[in-house]
Amino acid sequence: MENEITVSKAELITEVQKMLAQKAMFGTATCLDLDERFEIIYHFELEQGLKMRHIRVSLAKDDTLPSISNIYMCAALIENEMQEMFDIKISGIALDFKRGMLLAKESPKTPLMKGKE
Amino acid sequence: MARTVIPFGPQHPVFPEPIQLKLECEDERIVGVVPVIGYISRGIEKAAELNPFRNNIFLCERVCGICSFMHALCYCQGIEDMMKVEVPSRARFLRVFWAELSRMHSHLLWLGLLADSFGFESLFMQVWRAREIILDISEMTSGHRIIQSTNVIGGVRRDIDEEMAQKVEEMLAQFKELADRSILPTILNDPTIKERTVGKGILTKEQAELLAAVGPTLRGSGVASDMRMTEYAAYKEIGFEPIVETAGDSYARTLVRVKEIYQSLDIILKALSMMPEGDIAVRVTGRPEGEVVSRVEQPRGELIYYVKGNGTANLERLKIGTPTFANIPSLLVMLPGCELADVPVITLSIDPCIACCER
Amino acid sequence: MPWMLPTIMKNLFSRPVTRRYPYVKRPPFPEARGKLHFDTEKCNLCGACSRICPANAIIVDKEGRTIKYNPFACIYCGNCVEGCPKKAITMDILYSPPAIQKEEEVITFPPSTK
Amino acid sequence: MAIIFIAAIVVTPFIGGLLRGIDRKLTAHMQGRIGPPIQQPFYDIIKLFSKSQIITTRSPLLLVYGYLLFIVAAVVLFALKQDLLMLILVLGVADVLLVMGSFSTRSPYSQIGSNRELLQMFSYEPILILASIAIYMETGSFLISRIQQPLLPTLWPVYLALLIALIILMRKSPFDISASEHAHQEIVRGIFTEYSGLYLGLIELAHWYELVLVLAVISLLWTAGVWPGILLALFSWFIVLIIDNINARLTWSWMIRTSWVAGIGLSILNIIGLRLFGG
Repeated sequence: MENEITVSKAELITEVQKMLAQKAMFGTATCLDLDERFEIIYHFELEQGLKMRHIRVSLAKDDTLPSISNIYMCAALIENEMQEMFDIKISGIALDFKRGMLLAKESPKTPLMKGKE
Repeated sequence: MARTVIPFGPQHPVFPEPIQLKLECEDERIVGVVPVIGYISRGIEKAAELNPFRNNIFLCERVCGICSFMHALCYCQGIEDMMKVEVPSRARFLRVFWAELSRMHSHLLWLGLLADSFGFESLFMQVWRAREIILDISEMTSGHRIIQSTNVIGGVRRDIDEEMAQKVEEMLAQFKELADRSILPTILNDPTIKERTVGKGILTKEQAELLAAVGPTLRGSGVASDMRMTEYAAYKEIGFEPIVETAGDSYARTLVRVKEIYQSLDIILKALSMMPEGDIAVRVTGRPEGEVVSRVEQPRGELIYYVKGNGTANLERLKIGTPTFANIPSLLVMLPGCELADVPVITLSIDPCIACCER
Repeated sequence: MPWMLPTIMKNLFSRPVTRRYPYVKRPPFPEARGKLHFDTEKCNLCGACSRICPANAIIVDKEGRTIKYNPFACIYCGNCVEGCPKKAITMDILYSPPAIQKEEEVITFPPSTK
Repeated sequence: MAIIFIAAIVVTPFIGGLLRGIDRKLTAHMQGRIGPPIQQPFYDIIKLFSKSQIITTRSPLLLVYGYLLFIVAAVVLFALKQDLLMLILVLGVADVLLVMGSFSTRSPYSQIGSNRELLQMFSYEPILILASIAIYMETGSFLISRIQQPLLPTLWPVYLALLIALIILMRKSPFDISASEHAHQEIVRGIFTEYSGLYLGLIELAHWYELVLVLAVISLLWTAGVWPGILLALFSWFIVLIIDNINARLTWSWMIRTSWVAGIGLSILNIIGLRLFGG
């Protein structure tokens, strides 16, 4: 994709802070299950939405992702969704629903993971 | 009265769809709000991975009933982008036609619901009566009142001939006459409507930007951001200027939507008159591979589709980022401090579409 | 306040715009998408409709020479009408009426002449 | 006297129900709809009476009977041409019983609804009391039977104030605060949320009595013969329907402001005027 940068987990927070300094708006985030690791893409919008910037982070399956919701509060919802749909650990979400935002108690756990048809 | 928690929803007459807001009240003033969502989560993103990619159009249309065309458009544009398909220009104009038609009927539906939320029943009936004309146009041109279902990958499925275009113009003139006479003056002037909306649920420009509000919620706060400025479909030829209000309250958001109804009307007429001759679809072969982000402006705001194909008939991943999901944080900022009586108005002023939100 | 007055007065002294629905119905537009009809003359039971149906509402049984069509699963998208190579499927302008039980329709074909 | 007594109890709900039916039909036509048949309120109430009840607490049930009883008592007082002030106080007691009933359920909607119902009472009761004082100053008595001459020429500000009270009592926009007539707003059905079946039917019945009673009080302002008074009442009722359809529903603070400033203000000015120039 255009305007895409790949960063490591440690650099994520500084990159997101740079986006905030540029007055970028948070779009959404996508989580991908690539069998052996997760890939999380944060979509940001610049210039009133005309340009996009994507930040891609690769994450080992047992690793913990720092939450960006302390920088962009609105990211809390999508982080909750990722946490529910995938077996991913995210630390420090501003508003943590503890995997109970979209899924009910009796619904399947982490339904978007591979091999969970 | 001590602090009470009022369970607002999940089944509440104000909300067309189930969502719960736990309102913490002091007397009738809201001091805190916790949203509870997840009542109609259907796992569409998962279903999209199991279907062949062509059938996903019909699945995406059913993410949300009201903006079904936009979902299909966004999906098709994403796949076309990925497969490097050049869509015929007549198809692009037809897409604009139906997209603006669904924007009109979505905004009119919302306007009716807003009127109902402050108890203005005659306005509600009048708005929905005008909306019926738009739905008739939709049924006449696409075969269905709401789920137009005219998108395919590579173009559209139905054409509008000369005679039908004539009829559409007549019906739009009829709509404009009705709206000018009975809806617009009331909304612009009525003091009781202003009493209920002006200054209610203020979202400043800075807040709107930081909380990533989208659509009329964002434009009502003075940010000129509209995905149609990215000139997808035929917006480049037709030309587009976003509508912006600066007050940031419920009335500003109402005005943005009412003006957008009129703007959509103009765009439809322009699209009909500028529509070039030619094919309405190209044949698309092959399978999608790669990843792409596609965005369109839904009636409620920006819709983001992330599509990843892996060279098979099924997609690797389809991520749907919907406007209501993006607008909920703004709602949580608007509500504290308002009166209980204003909760329906403020909640509706972001035009919540819960089915979209939870997918 | 008075801005709605002309409208309601006009409404009060003119005929209502709604219909007495179950008794008076508005005919659908000629292009409306409704229930499917299978032409047993044209159809050669290739099964293309069943493969492209997004709702799995059509099941083609080539051996038994029948088509099972479930109008309650059908989403009236018209995909099969366009995808049929023999143009054997047509759409009614009305969708199937509500029923107490969800019943499938079974369309039986005459035995093959070949 | 016994005949008047029985007629007041039996005939009043029929008039009230009929008015409600015509109300719904007219409102529907104003909105471009066909609307239900005129006898629909009677169908509704018969159906409500035959429905099974879902009861949250027992105490409101007795209070509902009390509410109905006091309103019927007020109607009888009117029919027997008794004291106007007494009638208004009896009406007030009835409303207090309704509020107490809703307060005793634990539902937040019904509690907020009854809070607002109290505010409504504070809005329309002073108007009614001041109106009866103004009538007293004109006729020299609180007795309804003493009203002989048309009062409207001197009491028109009081009539305007009574219109405000009528909108509040008919629970129409913009003063549809405590019950939200169509149950589409923030407090669902407000004060009536926790009632169902028979008890909701009884409340509806009480409303019919109340509607006729308030219209009758308005008709007192023109008692030169029977018809002018009735026409005046029906005219006021139609005006309320129009006001309902051209206004949004407003908040309780707005209601208090309007009814106190405009309603009470007009009545007091009227009384002062009578004191200075008339009497």
